[in-house]
Amino acid sequence: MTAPLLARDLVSGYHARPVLQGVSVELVAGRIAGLIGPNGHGKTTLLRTLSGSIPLRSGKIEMNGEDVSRVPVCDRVGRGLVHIPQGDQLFGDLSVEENLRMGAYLRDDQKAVRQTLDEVFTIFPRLAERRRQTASSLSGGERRMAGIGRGLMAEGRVLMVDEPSLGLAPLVIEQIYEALRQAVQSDRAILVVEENPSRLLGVADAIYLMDAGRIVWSGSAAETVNSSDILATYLGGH
Amino acid sequence: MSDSQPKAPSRRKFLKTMGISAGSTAMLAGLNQSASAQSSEPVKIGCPAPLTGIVAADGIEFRRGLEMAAEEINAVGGILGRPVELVFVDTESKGDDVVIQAAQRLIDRDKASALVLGYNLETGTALHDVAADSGIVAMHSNTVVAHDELVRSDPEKYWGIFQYDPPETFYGIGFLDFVKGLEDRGEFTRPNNKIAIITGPGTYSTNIANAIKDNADKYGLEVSLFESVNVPISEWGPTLAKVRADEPAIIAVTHFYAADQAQFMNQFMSQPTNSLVYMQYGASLAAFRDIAGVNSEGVIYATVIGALQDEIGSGFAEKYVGKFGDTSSPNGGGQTYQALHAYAVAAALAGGPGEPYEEDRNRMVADRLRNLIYRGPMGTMRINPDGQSAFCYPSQTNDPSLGMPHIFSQIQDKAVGGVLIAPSPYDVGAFKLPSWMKA
Amino acid sequence: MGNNNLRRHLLVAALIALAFAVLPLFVTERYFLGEVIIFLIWSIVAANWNLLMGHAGVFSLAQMLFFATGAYGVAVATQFAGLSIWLAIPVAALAATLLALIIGAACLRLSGAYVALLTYAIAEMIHILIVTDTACFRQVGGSCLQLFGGARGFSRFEDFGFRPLLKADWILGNYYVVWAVFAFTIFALVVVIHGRLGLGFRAIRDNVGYAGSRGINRRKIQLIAFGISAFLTGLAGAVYAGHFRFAGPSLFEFSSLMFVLAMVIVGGLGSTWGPLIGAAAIMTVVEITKELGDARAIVLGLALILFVLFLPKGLAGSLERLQRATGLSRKPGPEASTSKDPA
Amino acid sequence: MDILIQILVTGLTLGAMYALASVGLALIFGTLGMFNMAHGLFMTIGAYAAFSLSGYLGLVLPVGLLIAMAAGALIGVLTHLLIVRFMLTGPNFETNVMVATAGLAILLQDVLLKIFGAYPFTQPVKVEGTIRLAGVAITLQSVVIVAVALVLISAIAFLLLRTRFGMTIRATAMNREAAELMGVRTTRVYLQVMGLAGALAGAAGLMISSLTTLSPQMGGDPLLKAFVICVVAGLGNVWGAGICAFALGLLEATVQFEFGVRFGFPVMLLLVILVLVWRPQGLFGRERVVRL
Repeated sequence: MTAPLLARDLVSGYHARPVLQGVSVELVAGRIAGLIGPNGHGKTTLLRTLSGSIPLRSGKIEMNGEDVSRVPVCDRVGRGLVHIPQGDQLFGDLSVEENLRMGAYLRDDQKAVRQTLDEVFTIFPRLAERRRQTASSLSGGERRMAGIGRGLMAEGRVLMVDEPSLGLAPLVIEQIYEALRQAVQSDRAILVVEENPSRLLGVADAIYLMDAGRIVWSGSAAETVNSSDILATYLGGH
Repeated sequence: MSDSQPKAPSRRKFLKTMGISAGSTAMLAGLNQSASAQSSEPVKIGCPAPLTGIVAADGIEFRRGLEMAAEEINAVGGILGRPVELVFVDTESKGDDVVIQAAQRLIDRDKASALVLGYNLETGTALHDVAADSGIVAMHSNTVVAHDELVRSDPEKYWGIFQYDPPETFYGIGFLDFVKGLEDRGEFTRPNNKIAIITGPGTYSTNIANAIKDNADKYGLEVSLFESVNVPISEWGPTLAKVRADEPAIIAVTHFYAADQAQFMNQFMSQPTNSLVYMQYGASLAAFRDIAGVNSEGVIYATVIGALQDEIGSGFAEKYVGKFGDTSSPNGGGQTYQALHAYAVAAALAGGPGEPYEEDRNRMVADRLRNLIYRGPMGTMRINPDGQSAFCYPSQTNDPSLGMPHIFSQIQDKAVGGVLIAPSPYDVGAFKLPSWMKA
Repeated sequence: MGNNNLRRHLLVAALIALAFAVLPLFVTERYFLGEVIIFLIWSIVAANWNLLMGHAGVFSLAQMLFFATGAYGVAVATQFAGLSIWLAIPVAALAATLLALIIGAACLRLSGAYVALLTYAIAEMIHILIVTDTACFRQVGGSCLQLFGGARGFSRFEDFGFRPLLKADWILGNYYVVWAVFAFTIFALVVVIHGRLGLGFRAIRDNVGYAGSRGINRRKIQLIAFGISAFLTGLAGAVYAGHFRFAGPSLFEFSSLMFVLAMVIVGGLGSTWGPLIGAAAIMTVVEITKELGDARAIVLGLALILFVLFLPKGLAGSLERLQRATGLSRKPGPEASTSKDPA
Repeated sequence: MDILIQILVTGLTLGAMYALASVGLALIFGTLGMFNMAHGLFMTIGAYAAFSLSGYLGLVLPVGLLIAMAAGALIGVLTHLLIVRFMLTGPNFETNVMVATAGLAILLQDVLLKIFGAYPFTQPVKVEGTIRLAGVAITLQSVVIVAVALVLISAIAFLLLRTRFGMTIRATAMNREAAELMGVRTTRVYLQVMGLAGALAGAAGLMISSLTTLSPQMGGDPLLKAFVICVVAGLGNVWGAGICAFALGLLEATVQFEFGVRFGFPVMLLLVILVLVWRPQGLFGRERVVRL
C-alpha cells in the first residue's frame, strides 16, 4: 500500500538560505504523526514545503505514489492535502461561515458541504454561535477552532496542522485535539507540529524530532516514551 | 497638377488646382529659372515642434504645413535649385529648456539653415539666443510681446529672429474694438455693461485676458467675473453657475484649447445666458465644431494668424484639407506653410541661404525677409523693423495690404467653419445675432 | 572591506571626474557639449534619487520637485531678490533641502507605495498651483510675471555670465560650472554610500526591525537621506537653471519624472555607478531614436518594463555579474553568468 | 437654489466619473496590492475601442459600453499575463510594479498617439438631449453617466459580496497564501481581477470621453483623481472608493464655485496629503495598512 504522503530528502528554504537539509517523512492513513523540535529549526518550513507554498530545491514528494514535487499548491489541495497553517491565517473580513465554506472551496457537492459544515459546528459549537461574525472579531481560541474547522471542511485525506495549541487555554486545546482524534478515525493521515512534545504523547502514533533542518530522531509513540532523555536534550528539559 | 488639363483653364479653376501657386510659387519659380543652379545640396530647414503632449494636435499641423510648402517649393526647383529638406525635433509641449536643446540639435547636428516653426507651448523667446549665436534665421509664431521686447533690447544680436504674426497684446484691444464696431454699426446692443473673462493658465491666455480686463472700462464695460481654469477642464458647471448668477453681456474665453472650449459651449447651451460669446484661437480649429456641433453656431473667435476666406486662403484650405483629411486644420498648418514660402522667396532673392555660422549669407536672407511684403493664405506678412514681428491690421496699419489681419470669424454653420466677419475687406459675411440671444 | 570599497570607489570617482574634465579638449560641437552638460545634470539627479530610493529604501516621487526647487530658487532669487547667481545657487539648494526635510518628516510614518503617493501628491499640488496662477506679481515689459512664473515659468534671468567673457565659447564656462557640481556630487555620494551612513541605509532597507534593534534610528537616517539627496539635486537644478536660463513647471511634470526614473531603473537601483550608466544609456538611446523618427516614448516605456522584469539590478548589476563570472571562472559567455539562484 | 442644483449636478457627474475610474483601481490594489499606473490607459483604450468600432457595430450605448468593457478587460488580462504575473512573487513587488505599469502607460499612450493622432475626436457613443430640473438644464449624458456608475458599482458590490467568485476574490485579497491552501488558484483569481478591473476602466473611459473628448492623454487626469479617491477611501476599499468618489466630486464642484476653479484639484490633493499624514489607512480603510 502506498503512503498518502511520502517525502524524501527535501531541501528547501527562503531565498539564498536553505532551511531544510534533506528531510524524509512518511504519513500513514488513520494515524497521527507528531513533528516536534525547537523553534526556528524548520518545522513550519517543512509543512509549507509539503503543501507547496515554498518551492522544492531537491528531493521528492509523493502522494499515493504519485510525484507531486512540482505540482502547485491548489492542485495538491485538490489531491487531498490540507495544511492548517500556524497562527490563524483566517480571512479576517469574511464571516466565520464564509471562512468555513472557503475551506470546502474545491468541493462541488453543495449538499455534502452543508453536511460537513454541520459536523464542524457539532465539533465546535462556539463556531455555530459565531457563524455570522467576521473572523477578525473572534477570540484567539475561536480563531484556532475556525482554522481547524476550515481545514476539516476540505475533507482532505492528509491533514497537516501547525501548532494547534499555541497560546490556548487547556480546555480549548483539549477540544481541538478531540477534533483531530475524530478526524483520524475516518482514515485520514494527520501530521501535527508542536513545540511542546507532551501534548502529542497521548495522541500521536509516531513522532519525528527535528533539529537544524534535519530529522534527528523518529519513532513510534512507545519508543518516544522510552527515549524521553533524547527529547529532553533537544528540547531543553521538557 | 495633372497633365491632362485643358489648355486655358479659367482663373477660378486655376486657383483651385494650384492653391496659392498664383502668387509666390510663381515668383520663386521665376527666380529659380533665372539663376543657374548653385548646387544640389539640400537646404535644411529645422522645425522644433510640439509633436507629443498637450498641444500635439497643433504641432502636427505645423509639420503638415511645412511638408506641403516644401513639396510645392521643391516642385518648382527648390531654392535656387537646392531642394528643401525638413528636419523635425519633438519639443514634447515642454518649456524653454527642451526647445533650446531641440534648436541646438537642429543647428549643430542637422546643419539647419533656418528654423521655421509654429508656436511652442509657453516658450516665447527660448530659441532666440540659440539661433542668434549660430547666425541663422528663425521664424516663429509664438505670438508673444516678449519677442518684440527682446529683439528691441538688442537688435544687432537678434537680426535673424522673426515672429511672423503680431504679438498677442493686440488681441485684447482688438477684441474690444471689434465689439465697439458691432455696436457702432447697430449690429449688436449690449443688454448690460458686464463682461465675464475666463482665462486658462499660461502667458498667452493671461496676457489677452489682462488686456481685456485693463481696458474694459475705456469701453464702458465692467468685469463681472475673472476666472482662471486649469488644463484640461471638462466640467464647466461651477464656472457657468457663476456666469448665470450674474449674467454678463459678453463672455470672453481666452483659455485656448479647442476641446475645452467646445465643452464650454455644450454646457453653456443647455441654459444659455443673453451674452455674446468670444473664444480665443481654439474655436478656429476643426475639432471645436466637431465636438460642439450645433452648439458651436454663433460663437465668435479671433486669431491674428488664420486662413483668410478669399481666393488664396480658401484655395489653400481646400488643398490642405484635401491632402490631410477632414480633421486637419488649415488655420494651424497655414502658419508654417506661409512662413516657409516666405522664407524660400527671401532666401532665393538673397542668392541662397547659408549654413549655420555663415552669418553674412544668412544676414542677407534676413534683410530680404525684413523688406519682404509677402501675401499668403493668412494674409500679408510684413515685418515691423521695430521688434521684428508682423504688422497687425487694423491695429497698426489701416492698409490691409500692409498688415496681417486680426480676423474675427463667427461660426454660423457647424459644417463649414467660421465666416470671416471682420475686418474689411477680408470679411465675407455679416455678424448674426446668435440664436440664444434676445434681439 | 568597507574601507577598501570606499577607497576603490573614490578612485573610480576621480577617474570619472578627470575624464569629463578633459572631454572639451576633444569635443567642440556646441550641441554635443550641451548634451554632455545635460547628461551630467541628469546623472546627478538620477544618482541622488538612487541614493534615496535604492540605498535608503524610500520610494519618493518628489525628486523632480527638489530639482525644480533648485531651478526656481535661482530664478526667483535673481529675478525678484536681485541676488547674484553665484549666491543664488547655494540658497536654492538649501531651499530644496528644507522642502525635502518637511516632506521627509511627513513621510516618516509611511512606507513603500504610500510614500510614493504622498510625495507625488505634494509635487502635483504644487505643480497645479503654480501652473494655474494667473495673478500678476510683477509686470515685465508687456507681460505679467507671476510670483512663481505661472504656466510659463521664468526665462532669461541672469546666467553664469560667460557670454561676454568667453564670447563664442561661453558654453565651456557653463560646462565647467556643471562639471564642478557633478564632481562634488559623485565624491559626496561615494562617501555617503560607502561610509558609515551607507551602512545604516542598507540596514534599514534590508530589515527594518533588525536595524531598529541595533539602535539604528530609521527616521533619522531617512531624513538625512532626504536632506542630502535634495541638497545635491537642488544644486543640479540650480545649475540647470543657470545653463538654460529657464525654470518652469515642465521640469517637474510627470513625464520628466519618468525620464529620470528610467535612468535609475536601467542603470541599476541600489548600485553606486548605475545611475550614471543609466543616464548615458537612456540619453544615447533617445538620441538614436531622434534619428530614426519619434520613438522616444516607446523606448522609455519599454525600458522601464523590460528592466524591471528581466534586469531588476539594471545595467550595473549585469556588468558586475559579467565581471564576476569572467573573473572567477575565466570562462566568458552567458553560461558563466547565469546563476542558478531560484531566489 | 439654481446654483445649488447646478453644483449638485456637476458634483454628481464628476463623482460618477471618478467612481468608475477608481473602483477598478481599488479592486486591483485591494487584491494584488498593486498600484496600476496604467489604469488611465486602460480607460483610454476602452474609449478608443468604442470609438473605432462604433462605426461597424452601431452607435447604441449598450453596445459601445460592451465594446469598451471588453477592450478594457483584454488589456487588463494582457497586462497581467505579460508583466504583472512575473513580478508577483519577486522582491519589491509594490514599487517594481508601479514602475513597470508606468512604463506600460507611456508605451501605450504613444502607440495610441501614433495610431489615432492627437486630434480630439468626439465620442460618438453617447446620448443627446437635456432634461430640466427646477429650472436647471441637465444633459442626458450626465444622467447616463451617473446611472452607469451606480449600476456597475452595484453589480461589483453584488459580485463581491454575494457570489462564490466574489468571496474567492475577497479571500485572496485578504490572505493569498491561506487562499491557496484552500485550493484557490490565486494566479487565476488575479487574472480575473485584472480583467474585471480593466472592464470597469473601459466603461469609465467611454463615459469620460463622452463628456470630454478622446485623446491619447485623456486618462491622465481621471487616473490622478482616482488615486486621490483610493487613498482617501483607504487603499483597496472598493465601497469606500465609490462613496468617496461622489463626496469628492461634490467637494470639488463646491470648491470650484466658492473659491475658483483652479483650487478644485489642489484641495483634493491637500486632502490626500492630510489623510496620508494623519490617517494613512484612509477614511474607511482597515486592511493593508503599511505603517511603521
